[in-house]
Amino acid sequence: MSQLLEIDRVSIRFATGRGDLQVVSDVSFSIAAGETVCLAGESGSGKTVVSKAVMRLIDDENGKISSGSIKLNGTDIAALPRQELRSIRGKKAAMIFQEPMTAFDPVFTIGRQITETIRRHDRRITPNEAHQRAVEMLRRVGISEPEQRLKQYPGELSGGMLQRAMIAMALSCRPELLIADEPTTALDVTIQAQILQLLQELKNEFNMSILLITHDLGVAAKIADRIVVMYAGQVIEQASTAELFARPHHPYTQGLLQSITTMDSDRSQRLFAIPGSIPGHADLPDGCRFHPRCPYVSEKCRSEAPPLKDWGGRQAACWHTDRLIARGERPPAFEAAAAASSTPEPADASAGLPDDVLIELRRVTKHYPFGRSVFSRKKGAVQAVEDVSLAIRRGETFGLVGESGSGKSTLGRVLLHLERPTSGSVLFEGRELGALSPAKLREERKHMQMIFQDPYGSVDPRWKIGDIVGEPLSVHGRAGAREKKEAVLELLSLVGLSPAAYDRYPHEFSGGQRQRIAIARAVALRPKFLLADEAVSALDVSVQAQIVNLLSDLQRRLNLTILFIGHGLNVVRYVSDRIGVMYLGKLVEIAPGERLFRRPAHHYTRALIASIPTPVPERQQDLGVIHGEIPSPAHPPSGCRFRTRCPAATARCALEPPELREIGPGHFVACHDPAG
Amino acid sequence: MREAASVKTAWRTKRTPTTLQRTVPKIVVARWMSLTAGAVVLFLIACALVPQWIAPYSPTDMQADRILLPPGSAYWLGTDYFGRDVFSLIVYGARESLFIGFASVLVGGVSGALLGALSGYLGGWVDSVLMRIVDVIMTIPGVLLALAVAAGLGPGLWNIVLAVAIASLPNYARIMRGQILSVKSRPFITASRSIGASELSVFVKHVLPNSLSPLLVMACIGVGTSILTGSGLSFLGLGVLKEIPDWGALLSQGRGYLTVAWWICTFPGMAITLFVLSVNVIGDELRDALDPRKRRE
Amino acid sequence: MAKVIAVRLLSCLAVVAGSSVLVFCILYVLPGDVVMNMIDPSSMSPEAIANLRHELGVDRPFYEQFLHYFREVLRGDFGKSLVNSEPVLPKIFAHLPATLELAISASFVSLTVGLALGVLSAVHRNKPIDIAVRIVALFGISMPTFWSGILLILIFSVFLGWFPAMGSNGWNTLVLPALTLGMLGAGFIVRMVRNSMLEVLGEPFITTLRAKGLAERAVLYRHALRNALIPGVTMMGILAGEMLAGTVVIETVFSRQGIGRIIADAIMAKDLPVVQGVVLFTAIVYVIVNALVDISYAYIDPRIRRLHNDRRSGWA
Amino acid sequence: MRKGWKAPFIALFLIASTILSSCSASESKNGASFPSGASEANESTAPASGGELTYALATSPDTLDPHRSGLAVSVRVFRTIFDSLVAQLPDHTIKPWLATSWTVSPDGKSYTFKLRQDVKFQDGTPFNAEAVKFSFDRILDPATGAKNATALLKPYQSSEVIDDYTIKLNLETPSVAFLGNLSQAMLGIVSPTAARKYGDQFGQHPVGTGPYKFVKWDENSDIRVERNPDYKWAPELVDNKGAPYLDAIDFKIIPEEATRIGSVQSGQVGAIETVPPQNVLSLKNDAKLQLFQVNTGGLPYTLFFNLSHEPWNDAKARQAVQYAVDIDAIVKSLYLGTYERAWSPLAPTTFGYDPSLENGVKPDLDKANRLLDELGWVKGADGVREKDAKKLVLRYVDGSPNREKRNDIAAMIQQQLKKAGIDVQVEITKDVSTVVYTNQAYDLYGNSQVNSDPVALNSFYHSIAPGARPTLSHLADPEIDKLLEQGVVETDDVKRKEIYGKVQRYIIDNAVILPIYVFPYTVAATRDLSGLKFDSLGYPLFNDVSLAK
Repeated sequence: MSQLLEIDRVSIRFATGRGDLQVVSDVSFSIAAGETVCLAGESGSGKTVVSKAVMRLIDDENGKISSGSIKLNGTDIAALPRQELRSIRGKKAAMIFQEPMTAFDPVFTIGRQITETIRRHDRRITPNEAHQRAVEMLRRVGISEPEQRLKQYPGELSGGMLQRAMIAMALSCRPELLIADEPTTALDVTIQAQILQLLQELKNEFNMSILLITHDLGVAAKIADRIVVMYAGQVIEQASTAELFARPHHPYTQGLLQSITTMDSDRSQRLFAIPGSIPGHADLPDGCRFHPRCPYVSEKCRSEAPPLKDWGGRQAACWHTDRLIARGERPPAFEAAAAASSTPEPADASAGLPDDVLIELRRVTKHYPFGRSVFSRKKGAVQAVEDVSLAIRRGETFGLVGESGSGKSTLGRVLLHLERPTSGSVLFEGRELGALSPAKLREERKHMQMIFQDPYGSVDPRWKIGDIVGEPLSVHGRAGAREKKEAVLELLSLVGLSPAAYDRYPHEFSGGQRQRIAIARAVALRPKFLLADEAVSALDVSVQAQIVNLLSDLQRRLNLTILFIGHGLNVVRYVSDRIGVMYLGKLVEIAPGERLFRRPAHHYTRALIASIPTPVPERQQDLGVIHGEIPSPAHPPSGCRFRTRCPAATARCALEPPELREIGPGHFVACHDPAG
Repeated sequence: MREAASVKTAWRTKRTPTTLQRTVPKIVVARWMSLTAGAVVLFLIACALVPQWIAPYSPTDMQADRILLPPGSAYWLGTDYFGRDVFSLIVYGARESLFIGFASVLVGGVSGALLGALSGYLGGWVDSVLMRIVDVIMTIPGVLLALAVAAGLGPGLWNIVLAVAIASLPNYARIMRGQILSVKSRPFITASRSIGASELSVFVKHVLPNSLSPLLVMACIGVGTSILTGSGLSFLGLGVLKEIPDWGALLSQGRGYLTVAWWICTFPGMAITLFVLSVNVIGDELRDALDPRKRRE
Repeated sequence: MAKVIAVRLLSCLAVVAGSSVLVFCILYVLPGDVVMNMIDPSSMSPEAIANLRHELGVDRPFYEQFLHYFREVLRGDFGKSLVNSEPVLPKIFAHLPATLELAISASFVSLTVGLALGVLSAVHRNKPIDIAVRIVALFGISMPTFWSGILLILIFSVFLGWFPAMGSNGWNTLVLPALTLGMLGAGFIVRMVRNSMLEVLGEPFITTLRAKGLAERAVLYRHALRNALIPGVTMMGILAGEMLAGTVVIETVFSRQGIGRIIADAIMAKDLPVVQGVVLFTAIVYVIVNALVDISYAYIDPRIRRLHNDRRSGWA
Repeated sequence: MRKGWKAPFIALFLIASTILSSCSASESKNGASFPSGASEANESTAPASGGELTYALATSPDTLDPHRSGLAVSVRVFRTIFDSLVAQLPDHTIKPWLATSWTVSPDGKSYTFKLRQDVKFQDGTPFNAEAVKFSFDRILDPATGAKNATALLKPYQSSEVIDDYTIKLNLETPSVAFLGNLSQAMLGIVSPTAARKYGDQFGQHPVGTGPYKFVKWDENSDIRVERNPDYKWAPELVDNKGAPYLDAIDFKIIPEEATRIGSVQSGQVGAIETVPPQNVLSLKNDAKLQLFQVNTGGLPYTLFFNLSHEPWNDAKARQAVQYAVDIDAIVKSLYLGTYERAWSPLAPTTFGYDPSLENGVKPDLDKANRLLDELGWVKGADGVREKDAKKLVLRYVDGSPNREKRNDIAAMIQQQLKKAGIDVQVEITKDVSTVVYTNQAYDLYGNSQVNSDPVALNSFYHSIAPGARPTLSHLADPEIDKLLEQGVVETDDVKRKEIYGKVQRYIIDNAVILPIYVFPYTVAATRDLSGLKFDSLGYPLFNDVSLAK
């Protein structure tokens, strides 16, 4: 295979307020024609910078390629004068981005932006022809009514639709290389599956190469031929997808793979987690950049950086690759670290749960009315949560899953009475929260705490960590200053933070550490109930595992009841005793965790599970991708709300909303015709 | 889509270096404009506080035998038609001018911010009523409002302060309200509430402190604007006659001499311009320093 | 749609009425006496003064004056000047054009100069040209207008003799005042355009545009500028207010006709009907400009349009 | 100029009509423009006809209705539109104008005028006795809202139309000043037709018999008058008895000094009024311009003590102020020698002025301090004198805007009196009428009055009837009252002079006032203008004005 793109010892520097900062060091890899290469790594690894460097987009961000060459079809892009870049950009190589919502100019129509690209690269094409081509492209990427869509503005389309349009735009000039920078990260799993499948098809059809940038090895496994793993600005390993998954040659890759929660993760085992977090570009460690987190670390690692070495057609940059290969799959060092903290005992599964209900929702409905003003023509309500009843038992972890817009977060907020339900009631230990006075309710909050998705937004940036964690104690008037400090320090050590954190500010901490802070605050009052709303969704895989482990530990130690809301199905499965599936405001299925995954009854649940990209290459299959997107909760479909996307919908589904009914022990489903 | 957006912000913020790292070198190395502006403002504040240490002459000393002397070694910036030293006048005038600037911002800013904060935080009909009032005030151009107040209350330092303050109030109210609205919806506010903190304590401890930075920027620039409005009132004949006039009055009173003795009004004019310019530069700098998105770079 | 317009209109009316009431109250509460301003107190007997007061109706209680005034306004009668008995409405109509002329041409100067320099500044961020532009812009907003106006007269009328120093007839008398006021506005716009251009240039879609291979010119002017202008449009509403306010000083400096001077004189004389009338009109102008701004806002920014549509079709 | 202008009498003085020492021919014409001295004018070259003059005013007229106006600037404009029954020359003699002759009854209480028969109002209405009666009765009618005209017309009671062109005016009491007052533009004769038609809008549509017809008035911008081609009844004040040479005059209103000066320097306007002192000096050196300066008569700018306020009711305290103030320094600093210093309650050109007062009072700080010491005012730690735990405060009120630098005088006096231990509290207010006239909240307040007869003193120094509004000085001395009353009726000039001499000396000796300066009306014009004259009160006359082609 001839090499389409050859990146040779490229280093990239950025000019910042305090001088140059080297962000990428000595990166080399290549992509052959028709090949899909995945650049994988956590945030901060420099993968996006490399992808932007291919198009020299870093030039506009004060970055420059300080050494090395990037050859596309033999042309060295790194040495090209700026004017000539335009013939490469969009024409030979095209790019799609993480956030389709912000990647389009919001004030021009989709059509205008696509035709602009087409005509930019071929002036001979008339506007009419360009329009025709745009229509074709949209149709090709699976957008219905393309004529109509071309006239619409980016804000009028959904994320999935926009990503399709972005792909159409990128491919409109038939590039030889498509760079896809986290193309599905911002999308729901179901949509992600659709997009990945589309990319796969298009690659073959257009006979192009794809450089895929992702932090999700599951995605990589699904479409990549080869994977290049980056860490702290360097390539540390590259191999074919199968080889990499089968036998990682770098401890980091190994750690990454192991920290992914899979369908098979044993709930009785702690999740694997690489300790620590990725270093910043400004304070890189000497020697091997991974050594502070590495279980294999030796003196040599600390002083000398390992070169990228060939291992029979694949490469790895580690002094201990041979040891790694010799030891087999599981590094004992990780295991030891895991075992040291606590001995996990198998959680009580579905059978024999005590019928001690801690918190109960009774026919809860939450509507957000709009158009209430006197003059509005239409009145209505966004039906975020519709008639949901649910009981969470003391000591259990209840998982709640669903796409964005399914109402799961709203349900959580209503449950904590941060928002009042439109109708229905919430009972906490038998007391109806809605009936309590504000003061009583505040008192009750001691027992119900919450962890948020965004670890950056959920702590006040102007407060010191000590004050943040101590806030619940002050609010509920516990103890004097010294006692409070002691309590806070204890909490910090409980969540694995050093006492030094006490006087520091949130921005000095990484995402994972901040989530620990948030957790410390949540458990400060020893609550009975904890709501974890997407608590790990924003974190990198390695950190995700750390936090999940922490939560499980705390649950056991503090005897917590947890409602775990998430869209990462694997993680939810791992932590939850029972799982509820929500779709468009309705609870469509409840079942014990294992059972739900093994025997999903609702067609939506099935589709969700099928959409999960499994980080095991051999398992790749093209089944069960559901079509379409979740409808607006302001105008839910009649009858069964899922019927518009359901493969098994019948006439009855349109007329009659299905009720939840029990189809197995603790297994409820709201479907007229559940799958076996 | 909410989840997705937050994921993005999270990632973005993560790359932000710490405050200390990003501000200190910036200030030292590349910010000559801000440094100069800061020096100017500091000097003028020093003038306001201890004019007697800086001015070579008494600002009220009128001597008929030294009128209208051009700038020279004895009188650096010349003398005016009373025979007063222009430089000393400017130094002593700083107190009045800066007082107008700072006091009106304080009065207008604090009351405007309070109004906006109440409006934004309480929402509902309070918000509607307060914002309609602000809308109404906004339809009347600030200078006219100031003119009406100053004309009614008569000339007086506090009246000018009040006039300028009222005129600037709607802007502060609006900014504050917008700010409160955006802060109010941030997760850490919900977090604090979910802990069981009372509304008042959430508002005072979390919402308010996090809403203040744009207001600070505006206040900084507002100090300059107030001085300009004050000088406009002087021009329209509503200024204050004081033994030691403020810069606006000096400029306004001296403008008739522009062709005859340019230094009488030019230097006070330059003092105003320089000060307003400096607080604007500082305001811009503050805006950059306080805006998390700008800090990224 | 008719309903939307009706609502908009009603709220505009409410605001205008509100500002009228506010001014009425302010002027009523503030001390000072129109009658004493009108006459030579040394030559009139106290009875004659009392008679005059009665005639003018200023001796009646507040609410009576208030109700009377607004009843008359609703009938289309804005009353007469207390000072020289001139009917208010024709007076305003006679002076409004000159003020609008000035305000509009000054806005034009502000916009063209402000936009050009703002873009220049943003594109050459932190380069010498950017710093120069910013300093010039800062001067524009840091100089008292009466001072810069007099300087312009000295330079362009007295020394160069290019433009007349005063007056309000003909385009050439408009040049200096429009320039003076325009400089002020331009200063604000430069800052605004620069800030929002920089913000837009940091948006992800700019990377998309570059990745598509668009020429930098197209990226800057076709895409970035248009996005940057969206906050600028709101600025127009504020600018309109500033420009109207600025005319008070500018019209005095350049001896132009216009409502700025009328209202300044009227405020000082406590000539309530005139102040009321003028405020009503400036409020109307202000409200109209802002309504236009809202409309063009929706035109420029499809997101706003979508908001309207969504509101109608369901999304909050 | 809001106040004042009541009983007019004249003191026209042409101090400096031209600028450069090397006078050209056209300048000498101006230089000789004493109203009576038509002799040497315009013989060599006939004035060019046609052209428009732009004349910039410093403030806006309030109204062009002569009977309702209260402002001098209005008079400058409507003097071109309205004529009076008689005219007064600078030597105080009265000459015919619309009246050809007149007789006074022996008791001095009725005047019979014979009127010109060839005069028409600009709207075609014939001028006759009815019109005169209408005009004067209109002033008396409260519905008209007449201001200064009311005072000028006093003690007029009624008119009798004897025939079409003969009218008899009846007075309540005899008045020496009445005939002179009739020459005032504020007692001009208005067209009855137009006055009835326009009602209270007459001020926006004035119609008279004057040399110029009103065309339009754009508020705050300009007032335009054009030649009245039928005009042929000019008084002796001017040379050109027929229609004026100019096609039209545009009175521009330019309040901003710098703009006004700039507009004449750039040639945008032909002439501007009220040139500030500092510019007088520089414009004199401008080869493109000529400068006119006319001293006004009546009361100079005078600071009045409020005699009813402690401690200024004590002559000694006032005298201390008199000695502590250095008026020469004020005139020198602020007016750069372009204004004359005043010494008496009367301006030098006014009838009865006592020149012996000049240089009478000299600043003497020691004497001032001694006087205050004698009164028991002792300097405190802050330099301010105290007595019985009360500070020695002088509340000095002045109006805004800062006309003729009067606010600056306050600033200077504040500093000067500080040295004598007097704390001068200056209040500058827009609302003089309330502060001064209603609340009487001043110890010192400055005013002036353009006037032609010393009877003007009455309204400042005569005691008042119970309940009436006090005079500015609050002076109540039976001796002065008697003298002032004699002055009104005394027909013998020598005796009259004596009476007023006594009054003036009394006022200065008792330091009732501090006279400051005599106000000169100044005009700067481009060099192509000639024939600008001023009447006895210092108002410009445009009958003879022409523009060089």
